[in-house]
Amino acid sequence: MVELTRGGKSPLLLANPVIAAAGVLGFDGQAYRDLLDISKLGAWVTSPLSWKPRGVVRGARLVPLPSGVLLHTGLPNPGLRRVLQRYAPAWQRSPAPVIAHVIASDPHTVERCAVALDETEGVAALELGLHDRATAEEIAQVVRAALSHTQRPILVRVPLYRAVEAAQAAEQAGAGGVVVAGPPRGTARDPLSGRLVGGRMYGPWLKAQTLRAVGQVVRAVGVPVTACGGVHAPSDARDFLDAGAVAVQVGTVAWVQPRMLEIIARNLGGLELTRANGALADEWEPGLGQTMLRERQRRQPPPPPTTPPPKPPDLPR
Amino acid sequence: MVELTRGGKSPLLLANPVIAAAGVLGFDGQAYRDLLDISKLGAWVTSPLSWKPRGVVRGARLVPLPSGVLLHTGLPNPGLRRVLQRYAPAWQRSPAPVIAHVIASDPHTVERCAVALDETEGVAALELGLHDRATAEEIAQVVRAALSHTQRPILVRVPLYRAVEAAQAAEQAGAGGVVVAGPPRGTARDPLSGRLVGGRMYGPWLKAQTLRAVGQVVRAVGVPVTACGGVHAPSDARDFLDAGAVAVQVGTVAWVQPRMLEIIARNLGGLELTRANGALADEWEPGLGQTMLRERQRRQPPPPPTTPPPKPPDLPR
Amino acid sequence: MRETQALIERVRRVSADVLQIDLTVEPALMHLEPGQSLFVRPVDQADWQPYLREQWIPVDVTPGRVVVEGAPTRFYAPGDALSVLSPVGRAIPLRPKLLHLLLIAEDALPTPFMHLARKVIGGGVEVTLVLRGEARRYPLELLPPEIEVLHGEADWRWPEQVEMFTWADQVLVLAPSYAYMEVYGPIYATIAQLRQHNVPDDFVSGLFYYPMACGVGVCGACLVPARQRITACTDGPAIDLKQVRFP
Amino acid sequence: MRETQALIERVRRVSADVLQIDLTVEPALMHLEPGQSLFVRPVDQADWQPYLREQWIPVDVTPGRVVVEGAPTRFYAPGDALSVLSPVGRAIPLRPKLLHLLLIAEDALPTPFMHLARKVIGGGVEVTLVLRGEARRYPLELLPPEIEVLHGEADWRWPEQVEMFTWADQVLVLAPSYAYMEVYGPIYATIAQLRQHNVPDDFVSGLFYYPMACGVGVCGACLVPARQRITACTDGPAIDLKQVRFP
Ligand SMILES: Cc1cc2nc3c(=O)[nH]c(=O)nc-3n(C[C@H](O)[C@H](O)[C@H](O)COP(=O)(O)OP(=O)(O)OC[C@H]3O[C@@H](n4cnc5c(N)ncnc54)[C@H](O)[C@@H]3O)c2cc1C
Ligand SMILES: Cc1cc2nc3c(=O)[nH]c(=O)nc-3n(C[C@H](O)[C@H](O)[C@H](O)COP(=O)(O)OP(=O)(O)OC[C@H]3O[C@@H](n4cnc5c(N)ncnc54)[C@H](O)[C@@H]3O)c2cc1C
Ligand SMILES: Cc1cc2nc3c(=O)[nH]c(=O)nc-3n(C[C@H](O)[C@H](O)[C@H](O)COP(=O)(O)O)c2cc1C
Ligand SMILES: Cc1cc2nc3c(=O)[nH]c(=O)nc-3n(C[C@H](O)[C@H](O)[C@H](O)COP(=O)(O)O)c2cc1C
Ligand code: FES
Ligand code: FES
Repeated sequence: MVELTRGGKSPLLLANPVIAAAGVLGFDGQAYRDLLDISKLGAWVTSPLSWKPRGVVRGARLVPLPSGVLLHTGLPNPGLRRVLQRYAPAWQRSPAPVIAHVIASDPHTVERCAVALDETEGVAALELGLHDRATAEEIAQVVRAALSHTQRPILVRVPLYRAVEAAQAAEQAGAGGVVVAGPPRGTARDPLSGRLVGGRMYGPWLKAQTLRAVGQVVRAVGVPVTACGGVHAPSDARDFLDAGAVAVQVGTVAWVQPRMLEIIARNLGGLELTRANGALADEWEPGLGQTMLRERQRRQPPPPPTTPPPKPPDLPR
Repeated sequence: MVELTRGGKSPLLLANPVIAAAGVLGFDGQAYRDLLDISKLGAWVTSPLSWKPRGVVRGARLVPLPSGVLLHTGLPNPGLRRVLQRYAPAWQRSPAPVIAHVIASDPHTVERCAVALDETEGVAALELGLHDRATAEEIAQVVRAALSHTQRPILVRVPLYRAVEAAQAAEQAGAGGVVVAGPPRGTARDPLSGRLVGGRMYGPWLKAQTLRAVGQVVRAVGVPVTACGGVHAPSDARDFLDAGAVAVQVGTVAWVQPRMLEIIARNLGGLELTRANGALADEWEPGLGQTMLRERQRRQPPPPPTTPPPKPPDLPR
Repeated sequence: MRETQALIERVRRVSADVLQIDLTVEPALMHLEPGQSLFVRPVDQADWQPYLREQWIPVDVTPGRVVVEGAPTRFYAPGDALSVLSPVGRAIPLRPKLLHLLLIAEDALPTPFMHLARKVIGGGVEVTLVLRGEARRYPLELLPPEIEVLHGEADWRWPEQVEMFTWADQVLVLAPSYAYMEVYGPIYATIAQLRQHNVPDDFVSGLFYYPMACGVGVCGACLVPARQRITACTDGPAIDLKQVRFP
Repeated sequence: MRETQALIERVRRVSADVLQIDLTVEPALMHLEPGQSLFVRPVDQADWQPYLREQWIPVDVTPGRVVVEGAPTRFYAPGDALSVLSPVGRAIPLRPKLLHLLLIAEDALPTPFMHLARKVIGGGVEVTLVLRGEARRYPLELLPPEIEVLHGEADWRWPEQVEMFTWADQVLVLAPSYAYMEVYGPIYATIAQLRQHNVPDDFVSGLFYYPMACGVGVCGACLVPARQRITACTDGPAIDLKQVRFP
């Protein structure tokens, strides 16, 4: 079992370290129902929830980037009460644990959401989504608001650019675990309208930025770290575990290859055991470069004899 | 003329808003001498300089990313004294102004570099390179150290992730202009050695992150802002000027198409004038989407008459 | 929605702007209804470029074969294998007792009308296609000969509009995605006025082809401005303009 | 360094690991010396993928034509146009009065030796090529017949080494880039010991093909560990192992 949160009234334990990220499977987890067996996943995170309904933004929303996209939607959702009416029954039936993503805009809203979700069956944990500029004080407030109104484990998703500071603030306020990181925001020119638009950025190159942030956060906090951002293949997921994460959330690769979520989950399913035996990275992934290096070290030619041979005649100078 | 710095003893004025970024043309500006006419550029920035020599790091340095690379070198340079001995004559002969990039590790080092560069002919300005975690206090110290030991204009290059805070600190300490931003760092697995390596990240997708930061910094400071990161085509450069930058630095696209630096510079050469006449973005770049929108607005069909026609018979329901 | 593989059989450049690709598909894909499309990427897309799947719109569906049509974007060659998610979207809803179908394409290739037109012509429906602006560059020889085409130099004037809107039992409108609001809004307003704000359900629909990311209604990339949540990928491409909130 | 265009004329897969591509090049490229290479990208690289140019190593240079050889990386087809920066690197320096040249390839395709071997064989030099580890998979029929090949199952033993190092006037060694230090270090140590730490200049060189970014010596991607600044792209590929700082 993978322990996603530490301490608190109940830890979040998952059978598999691979999780569908917020927004990927919608509110009911059914988005790719014909393409993906979610019982193979460790858990899935709901689309972001707020107490009040949020509408969709106007204007361009999707701009292609080299090897990626920029997407702007504005976190549309019908408000928590309606989401619970419509989708809580699906959560109870879900074959994988459900983590509810709460938009952590202010302590009061978080409090209301926490109360409502605490009473809802089928919610394994809460993930608090921080906005990009949340200060340590704001983070402390929303985490405490959640902790004092629910028994569920609390994960905090921190922004990429301030991952270490935000994760430390979340840990100090009592969060059971952190998710590194929310995707960065960018600005791009929409090729259709000719306008500059802002939005979140997604793509496989995001992995390197996230991997660095994960490595830093793992060293800075004591609670378990879940990696999120740029996982597009099993090898990406393993790199994050190598860097000290206990689990990974997987997102936009579903757009390209929906089944990849399941492939990553299957591939990493047996990982815990192997790692516990002290195996090296490339022993559970034959073909990683280190194997060849060790191979080479094994078949080094015998060392030269310690006394040099007699100096041969007419050696060129 | 483009004004890259404001206030101070002498402003930095350039004839063209396109500049070769730190490290791209080496210490002498000669890297692509057969491929690129640097007299077409507004200026070029030297490879980073430190007071003491810095060696190259061991191990993997270049990891391909989707549409980009991660590169790690460790800022190797032979130390400022030797750089001046070897390259200062080339700076004096340079057909484009030379901006010396100083690694702003601490005030004492910056001071020594500022003194030496102040005495060197052919240095148009200093660019202070901040490290990723520089605090406001550290920034103030290095900027003041430079200002009190040189008459040259001072640019400060801020890290991407903390661009606004760092730019504000630099402005308050008296910097004449800011460069947004130093490339972000990431971690990736080197495919050849199988090891995780850290380094700076480069690629065209960087543009969206930089463009957002530039937009934010432009609103946050009063000094001129130079954009740097992800400029790979003339249209990229124009987007940055649209977002409020006065100039752009161009870097890694030289690896793919060395001549692109010159193409961007030529393309933006006439820009200042056109913009001063109040032209819209797409009037100096036919084909941008906005033209089509305006086209459409022009040929809207005449509005329907205000009284509806008589109700026609047998209207389907 | 299913994931299958398809093979490119032929690539024809039928005009400067239009490419037709013949695909060999699995039997499941033969049940595509007019309006439904394919969400495609090369099977061997090791480099994540382009990142997103492309939406390919069928113009003809016969047993084992789908012909898609579009503007040439990248290089495709016979023999290329594709990963296909399908069906994307709903069949275009047709009004009961449909006899006169009016199709309006403004500045956009009328490709999304072709599968529908072929099908309803077979059922005896009269189809008129109005090509405006850039849409006039569409090669007429690609159209079934039964379609009446209004394809003049002149703009489509108010009396003609009234005539057509009165003649038609159902109207479908198509524009490029950046101009939906500006094209669909005035057409809807005109019809609403004509019909004294009593427009029947599905009488006039806009086709919505926003750039898509997920194709399954969750990511919000293709949300149509409306009171309820309408996503073009699952509720479209044809959306009753009564439901749309124009600015 | 110049930027020119080249055209792919033929693509031959000569074995599972080796591809040969014939390029039509501009006359400027006919002066390539053994050791110098091309820095290549497709002319029409709208998608920035792969991001960096590839280093292509000639095995044969004749008027108007360059044959390059390497492991197949991506799909290239006859007719593709390429942007070429060249020359990258220096000619491999040859020792005066060279008669016996020893080439050692360990775990790497001996491609970078081929242009040199062809040229010096023409001048009467005797060439011996030692293929070790993965290098033994190289198809022998690609080698000029004059080359003597040590290509056995068994490892290359100390007495043979002594014999070869004694026989040779010059030694060039090649390994994959992640293993330069581990391969070149021991070979240099052995030779230094044999020659009582009195190794002549350019007697034993390693070939360095680090992944490159700029190709002009500024970016530091290909720095060779040494006391002075040595970049493989401008000072290499052959670097005198006397100058290298082994760990
Ligand atoms: C994955 C994801 C995708 C989104 N897509 C886009 C997008 O592409 N473009 C875009 O502009 N907006 C996007 N949003 C929403 C965006 O972050 C803002 O909520 C919204 O755009 C309002 O704009 P703002 O200028 O107030 O943004 P900001 O300055 O970022 O403020 C956002 C507000 O949202 C609240 N918030 C709380 N939790 C979160 C959270 N997890 N994520 C975001 N905001 C939170 C905060 O209280 C904050 O006040 C997305 C959010 C997420 C999480
Ligand atoms: C464009 C560029 C490319 C570089 N390439 C890489 C790379 O790919 N990988 C990598 O690890 N290192 C790279 N460096 C150098 C890197 O930033 C560090 O200087 C070096 O790696 C030391 O590692 P650190 O862990 O102390 O890094 P950091 O924690 O970033 O500390 C870097 C130290 O360098 C000093 N510094 C001052 N100015 C700068 C500046 N402009 N840039 C960087 N450091 C500055 C600071 O005093 C700081 O203490 C690059 C720097 C630049 C500017
Ligand atoms: C369809 C979709 C919708 C998303 N919506 C949200 C969201 O509303 N809030 C949020 O914090 N993250 C959202 N994300 C981002 C994911 O939670 C996650 O951060 C991201 O997808 C992980 O990076 P990756 O896509 O590279 O795996 C969304 C992602 C996808 C694919
Ligand atoms: C060859 C090369 C070397 C670089 N070296 C440095 C450096 O030493 N210090 C630094 O701050 N930036 C360095 N950079 C980064 C550039 O100054 C600049 O930030 C970056 O190239 C701009 O982004 P772009 O490449 O997307 O245009 C280097 C860039 C290149 C291409
Ligand atoms: S494409 Fe994602 S909601 Fe339609
Ligand atoms: S490739 Fe840039 S220094 Fe050699």
